Amino acid sequence: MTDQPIWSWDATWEVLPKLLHGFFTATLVVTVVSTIIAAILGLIIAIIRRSAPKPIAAAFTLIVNFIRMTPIVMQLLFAYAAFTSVSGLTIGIIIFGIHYSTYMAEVYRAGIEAVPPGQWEACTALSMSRARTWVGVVIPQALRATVPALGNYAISMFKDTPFLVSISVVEMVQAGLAYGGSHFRYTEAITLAGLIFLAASYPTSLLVNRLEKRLAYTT
Amino acid sequence: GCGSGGDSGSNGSDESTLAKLKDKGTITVGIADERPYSWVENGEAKGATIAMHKKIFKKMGIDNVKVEEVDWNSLIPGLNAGRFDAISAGMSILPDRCKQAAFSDPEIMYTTSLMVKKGNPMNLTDLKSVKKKGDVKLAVLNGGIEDGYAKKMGIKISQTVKDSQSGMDAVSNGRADAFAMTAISLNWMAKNNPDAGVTTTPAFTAVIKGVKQVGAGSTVFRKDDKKLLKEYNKILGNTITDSTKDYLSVVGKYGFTKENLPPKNVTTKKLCAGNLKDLQ
Amino acid sequence: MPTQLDNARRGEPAIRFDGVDKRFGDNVVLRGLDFTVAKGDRVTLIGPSGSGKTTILRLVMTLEEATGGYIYIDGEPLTHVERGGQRIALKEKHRNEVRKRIGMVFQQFNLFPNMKVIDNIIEAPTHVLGMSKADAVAKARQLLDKVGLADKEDSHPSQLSGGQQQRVAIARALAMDPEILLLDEVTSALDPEIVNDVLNILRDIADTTDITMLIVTHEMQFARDVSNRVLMFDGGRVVEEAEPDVMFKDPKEQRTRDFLSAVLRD
Amino acid sequence: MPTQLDNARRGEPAIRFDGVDKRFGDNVVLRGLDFTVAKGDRVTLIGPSGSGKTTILRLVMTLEEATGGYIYIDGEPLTHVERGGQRIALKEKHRNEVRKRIGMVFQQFNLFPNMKVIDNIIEAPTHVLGMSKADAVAKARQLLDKVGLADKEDSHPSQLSGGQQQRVAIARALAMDPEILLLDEVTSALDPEIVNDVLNILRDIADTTDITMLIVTHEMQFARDVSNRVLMFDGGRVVEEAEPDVMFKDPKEQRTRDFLSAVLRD
Amino acid sequence: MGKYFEALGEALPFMLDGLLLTVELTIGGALLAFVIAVVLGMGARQKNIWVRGLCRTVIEFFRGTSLVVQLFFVFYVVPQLFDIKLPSLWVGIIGLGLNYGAYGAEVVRGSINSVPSGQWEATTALSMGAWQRFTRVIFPQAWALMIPSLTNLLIQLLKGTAIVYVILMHDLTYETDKLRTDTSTYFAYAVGLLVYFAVAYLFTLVMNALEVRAKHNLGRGESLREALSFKAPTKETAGASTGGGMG
Ligand SMILES: Nc1ncnc2c1ncn2[C@@H]1O[C@H](COP(=O)(O)OP(=O)(O)OP(=O)(O)O)[C@@H](O)[C@H]1O
Ligand SMILES: Nc1ncnc2c1ncn2[C@@H]1O[C@H](COP(=O)(O)OP(=O)(O)OP(=O)(O)O)[C@@H](O)[C@H]1O
Ligand SMILES: [Mg+2]
Ligand SMILES: [Mg+2]
Repeated sequence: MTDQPIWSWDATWEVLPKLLHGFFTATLVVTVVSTIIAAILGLIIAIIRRSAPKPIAAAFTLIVNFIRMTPIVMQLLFAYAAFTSVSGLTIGIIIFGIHYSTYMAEVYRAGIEAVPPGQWEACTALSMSRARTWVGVVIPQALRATVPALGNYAISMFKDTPFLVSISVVEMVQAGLAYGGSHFRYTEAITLAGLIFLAASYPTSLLVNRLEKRLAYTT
Repeated sequence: GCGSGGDSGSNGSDESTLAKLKDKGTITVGIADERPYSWVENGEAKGATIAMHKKIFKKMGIDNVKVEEVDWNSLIPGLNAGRFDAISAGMSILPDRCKQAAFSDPEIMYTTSLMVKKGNPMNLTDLKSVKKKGDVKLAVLNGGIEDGYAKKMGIKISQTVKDSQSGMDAVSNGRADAFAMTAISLNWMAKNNPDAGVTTTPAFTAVIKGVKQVGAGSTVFRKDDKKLLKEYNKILGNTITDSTKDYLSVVGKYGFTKENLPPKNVTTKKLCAGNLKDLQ
Repeated sequence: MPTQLDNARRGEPAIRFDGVDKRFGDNVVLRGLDFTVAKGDRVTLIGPSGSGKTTILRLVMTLEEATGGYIYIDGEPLTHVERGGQRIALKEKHRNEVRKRIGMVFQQFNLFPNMKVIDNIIEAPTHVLGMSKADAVAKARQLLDKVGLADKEDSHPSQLSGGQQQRVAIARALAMDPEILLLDEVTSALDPEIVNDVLNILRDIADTTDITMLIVTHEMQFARDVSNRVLMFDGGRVVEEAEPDVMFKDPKEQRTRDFLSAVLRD
Repeated sequence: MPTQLDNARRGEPAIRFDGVDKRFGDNVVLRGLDFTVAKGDRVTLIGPSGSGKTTILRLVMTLEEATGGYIYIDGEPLTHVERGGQRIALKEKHRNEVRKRIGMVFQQFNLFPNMKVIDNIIEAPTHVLGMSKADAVAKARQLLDKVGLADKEDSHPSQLSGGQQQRVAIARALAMDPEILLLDEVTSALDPEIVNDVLNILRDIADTTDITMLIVTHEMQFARDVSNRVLMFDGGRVVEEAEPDVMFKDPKEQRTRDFLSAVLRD
Repeated sequence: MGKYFEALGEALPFMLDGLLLTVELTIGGALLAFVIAVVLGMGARQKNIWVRGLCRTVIEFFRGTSLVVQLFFVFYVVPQLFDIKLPSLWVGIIGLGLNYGAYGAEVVRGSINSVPSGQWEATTALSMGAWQRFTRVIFPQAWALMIPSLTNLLIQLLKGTAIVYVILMHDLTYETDKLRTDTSTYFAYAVGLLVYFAVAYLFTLVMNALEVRAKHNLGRGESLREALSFKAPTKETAGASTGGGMG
C-alpha cells in the first residue's frame, strides 16, 4: 500500500481541468460531428444498397462489412499513416463517422424495410417520382424507427474516443491516464472520467427518448 | 504472451514478500515494451533492465525473473494491486511518483535527444533550438517527461503520441519535425529502423530557467516492501553501479554509455525531494 | 381543345387486356386474359379468394408487371408494346405518363402516416402535377368536404377511425383527377356499421362523375347499385360476364352459383 | 363424484356481472353493468363498434381488470371480492384457478408461430393441466379431426390459410375442456368464402356440447342459428335483450333498429 | 516485404495466442452478456418499481461509463479496497459481459415488447404460468427478432476486447501492435484488419445460421439444412400469404 489515501482531493482538482479540456476539445467534438456524419452517410449507404444495381450494391456491402467488422483503432492508424497532410482530429472525426455509418446503415435498412409495402404502392399509384417517394414518404417513416439506435451509437462512439490517442489525439481518458502516468495516481482520473461519461451520456439517452416521443405521428 | 495476471506478491507485511520471493525462487516484474530497457521478443524477455535484474535477483537468491508485459499506464496500478512485484522499465524518479511507490537507487541517468528527419534539415540540436526556430512541429510522448519540459519552456507541442513507435512514424512521414524523448530509446530505435529515414541529435540535458533537468530512472517496488528494497539497493550498489566496467558489461550492449551511469551525488532521496538545484 | 392524341383515343376502351399472362414463380395466376372496360363503365370483379382480382388491379396500376400479353389504357400501351413480333418493355417515363390517369384506393388505405390529412391529399397534385400549393389546398378542401371530413384536415391519419382514413384515401385518389379509378375491397378493413358511409361516398362519385371504375368488392349490394357490368373470375379466367341484375339473380354457370351462394349467406 | 364446491356452484349462473365499471383513462366504457349468462347458455353480444363488446370478453378472460364492481364465474369471484364493504383484489393464483374453466378464441387467431399445430394444442393441457403427453396428443388428434384438419398436425401455423388457423385456434381452446367459451369476431379476419367453414364447426360444437358460450359477431345469421339470447349494447349499457328471432325481426328499441338496419344491409 | 513476412512468421505463434485470447474473451463475454441482457431486459419490464428501477440503473450505469474505466476499476481499484483479486481473464470476461450485457438488455427488452400482444393474451387465455409463457412462447419469438441486433453487438464486443491491454492481457490487437515494431504500420495493421475481418465474418455466419433456424422455427423461411445446401430454393407454401395470423 502507498502512504497516500485512496482518494486525494488535491489530485482531483488538479486533474479535473485536464479531463474537461480533453473532453471538450476531443471527446465531444468527435462524438457530435461524427454522429452527424454517421447519420447522413449511413442513410446514403442504405439507399445505395437498396436501389443501386446488384453488382454495385454487392461491392458496397463487402466494403461496408469490412469496415464494420474490423477494429476502429486499426482503421484510424491506417488512415493516419496514409493521409499525412490531414490532422489527427480530422482523421478521427472522419473515420469515426465512416465506421459508425456502417452501423447506422444497418439500422436504416431495418427502418426502410419496416415501411409497409403499401406505402411504396401508394406512391406508385399517385405517380410520385422515385426521389419524392424517398424524401417525402419513406425516409420520414424510416427515421422514426432509427432514433433510438442513433442515440445508442452516439453513446458508444463517445466511449470509443479513447482510441483516438493512437493517432495523437488526446481526449479525456488519455489525458487522465497521462496525468496518472506522471503522478502515479490513476484512481481520481479514472473515476472522474467515468463520472463525466455518465454525466454526458445519460442526458443523451434522455434526449433520445424525448426525440423518439416527439417523432411519433400524433401531436 | 502469458494471459492471466500474476498471483505473486501481496499487500501484506514486507517480511513476507521478500521471504516469499526467495522461497519461490521467482519474481515477477512488470514491463511495458520500452526498448532498449525491457521488452519481450518471441517470448523471451530482453533489455538493459532485465539484464540487470537477472543478475541482481540471482544474487538475492531469486533465480527466475518472470515478466508481465503490460500497457505503460498499467505499470503502477498493477504493482500496487499486487499483480507483480517490481517494475523493470527504467522509470524516472519524480517527486509525485515517490509518494505512490518506492524507487530503488538510481540506475540510469537520462539525457534527452531529438529524433529528426535524416540530414536534420531544420538543424535542430536541443529543445532550446526548437524554441528559437519557432515553427517546429514537435511531438512528445503522452505523459512523458519531455512533455513537461516543453511546456515549461513555452514550446508549442504539435502532437502527443501514444508510444515511441508512433513518434518515429510521425517524424518519418512528416507529421512532426522532431520527436523529443530519452536519448537511449531514440538511438536504439534509429539504429534498428534504418529504413525509417530518421536520425537523432546528440544527447543533451534540458535546461529550464537556468536549472539543468537532471533525471534518473530506477526500479520500482511497493512502498511496503522495505526489506526487499533495501536488499536490492545493497546488491545494486555492489555489483552494477559500483564501477563503469561492471555497469557497461551488463548494459553496454543496449547502447548505454558511461554517461548513463549515475554519479554518487545523485540520490533517490534528492530526486524525490524534487530540488534539482542540489544536483547541478 | 382536344389534341390529336385525344381524338385518336376517342372510341378506344379505357382499359383493354390483350392476352395477358401473369405468373408468380410457378404459380400461373392469369393465362391469356382478354377483357375490356369501356370509358365511363363501372365494372365489378367478383370471384373466390386467390382468383386474381387484386392482381388485375395491380397490373393496371403498374404495381405488378405482366409476364405476357399487352395492356392498353385509352388505346395506349401501358408497360409493353409489340414491335416486329417482339414484346418490348416501355420506359419508366412513359409508364409514369400513362399512370397519371389512373387512381387507386387500397384495402388498407395506405395513407402516409407522417403527413397530415391535407398534406396526404396535396402531396401528389403539387409534386406530380406541379399544381400550386394554394390551388391544391383549395381542391383538397373541396374533396374533404365531399367525403364529410372538412374538419379533419389537420389531423394525422393515426387519429382517424378506419372509415375516416378510407374516406381520406378516396379524396387523395380523386385529387389527381384520374380518368380511371381502381377500388380493391375498400371496405373490408372497416367496421360493419361504417361500411355504408364509405359506400355512399363512392355511390355519390359514381353518380356525379364519369370516371371509369374497376371495382373488387364483396359487398354485393354495392356492386348491384353502382356497376353496370360484373365479371366473375375463377382459375385466372373470366367465367361469366353479365349485368349485375342478371348475374346475381340468374347466373348461368354452376361455378358462379356456388360462389354466390357461399358469399350471399345472410 | 360431485364435490361440495360443485354442489355449491350448481344453480349459479356461469357468468355474472355485478355493477361492473371499466374505464380506460377518462374513457368510461362500461358503467355499472349487470348481466348474467346461465350455464349452457349461448349469448351473442351485438352493438356498434366501440360499445364495449370486446371489453366484456376481455374482462371475463382477465385480460383486462374491471375498475369497479364484481364478476362471478360459477358463483366464484373472478378478480375481486367484497369484504366488509371493501373491494379486495384476489391473488393471481386464485385468478388462474378460475381462468382454467374459461377458453377464448380471438379474431386474429393468435396461434403460437413457434409451435407446430399439434404442439399448439397440447401445450396448455400438458403444461397447465398436467395431462400426459400421450393423452394430450390423442385428444388433440380427436379435436383436429373434428375441425377437419387431421392431416395438418405437423404443419406450422404460417403454412395454413386463415380459416385453417382459426379452426386450429378453436381446437386449442377446446383442448382445455372449458366450461365457458368466449368468441370475439372469430370470422372477421377471414375470406368471405371461408367464413362458413368456421361457423359450421362452431354450430357443431354448440349442438354437441353444453359449453356456455359468449359470442361477439357480425354474422347475424350465425347469431340467429346458434344463440338463445342476444344482448344489444350501446354506450356501455345493455340497450335491449331478447331471443334472436325477436331481436332480429322485431326489436323494441330505436337504437337497435338503427343498428340492425345498418348491419343487415345485404 | 520479404523481411516483413519473415517477421510475421516469427510472430505467428504469438499472434495465434493473441487470437485465441481474443476469441476466448469474445465467446466468454458474449455468453455472460447474453445472460445479463436477458435478466436485465426482463427486469426492466417488470411492474414492480424497485426491480425495474434497479435494472434500469444497472443498465444506464454500465452503458454510461466506458469499458476502460470499468475494467480499470475492477482490476486495480477493487483489490486495493477489498481483498478480491480476480485473474485477468475473469475480469475481462466479467467487464465485457456487464458492459455489453447492458446494451443487450435494451435489445432483449425491445424484442420482447415487439412480440404481438395477441401472443401474451393467448397465453393468459390458456392459463399458462409466467415461466411457461416466457420460455415456451414469448422468448422463442423474441429470439428471432433480437438476433440481428445481437450479431451487431457481438461484432462490437469482438472489437471491444482489444481494450483488455489495460488489464495485462495480450490479445490480437496487442500482438498486432508488437508486430508493427518489427515490420511497418501498414503491414502490421493490414494483417490485423484481415484477421479481425475473418473472425468477425465467422461469428456472423454462425449468427446468421442461428437466425435462419429461429425464423424457420417460427414457420418463416427455409430450414437451416435447406439454407446451407445449394439446391434451388423451394417455393413458398401455398396459403402462406392468405392468413393474417402474425400481424
Ligand atoms: N406477390 C406475390 N407473390 C406470389 N404470389 C402472389 C403474389 N401476389 C399474389 N399472388 C398469388 O396470386 C394469386 C391471386 O392473388 P390475388 O391477390 O390477385 O387474388 P384475389 O382474387 O385478389 O384474392 P382475394 O379475394 O383473397 O383478395 C394467389 O394465388 C396469390 O397467392
Ligand atoms: N386498451 C385500451 N386502451 C384504451 N382504450 C381502450 C382500450 N381497449 C378498448 N378501449 C376503448 O374502449 C371502448 C370499447 O372498445 P371495445 O373494443 O370493447 O369495443 P367493441 O364493442 O369490441 O368494438 P368493435 O366492434 O369495434 O370490436 C372503445 O372506445 C375503445 O377505444
Ligand atoms: Mg384481393
Ligand atoms: Mg371488438
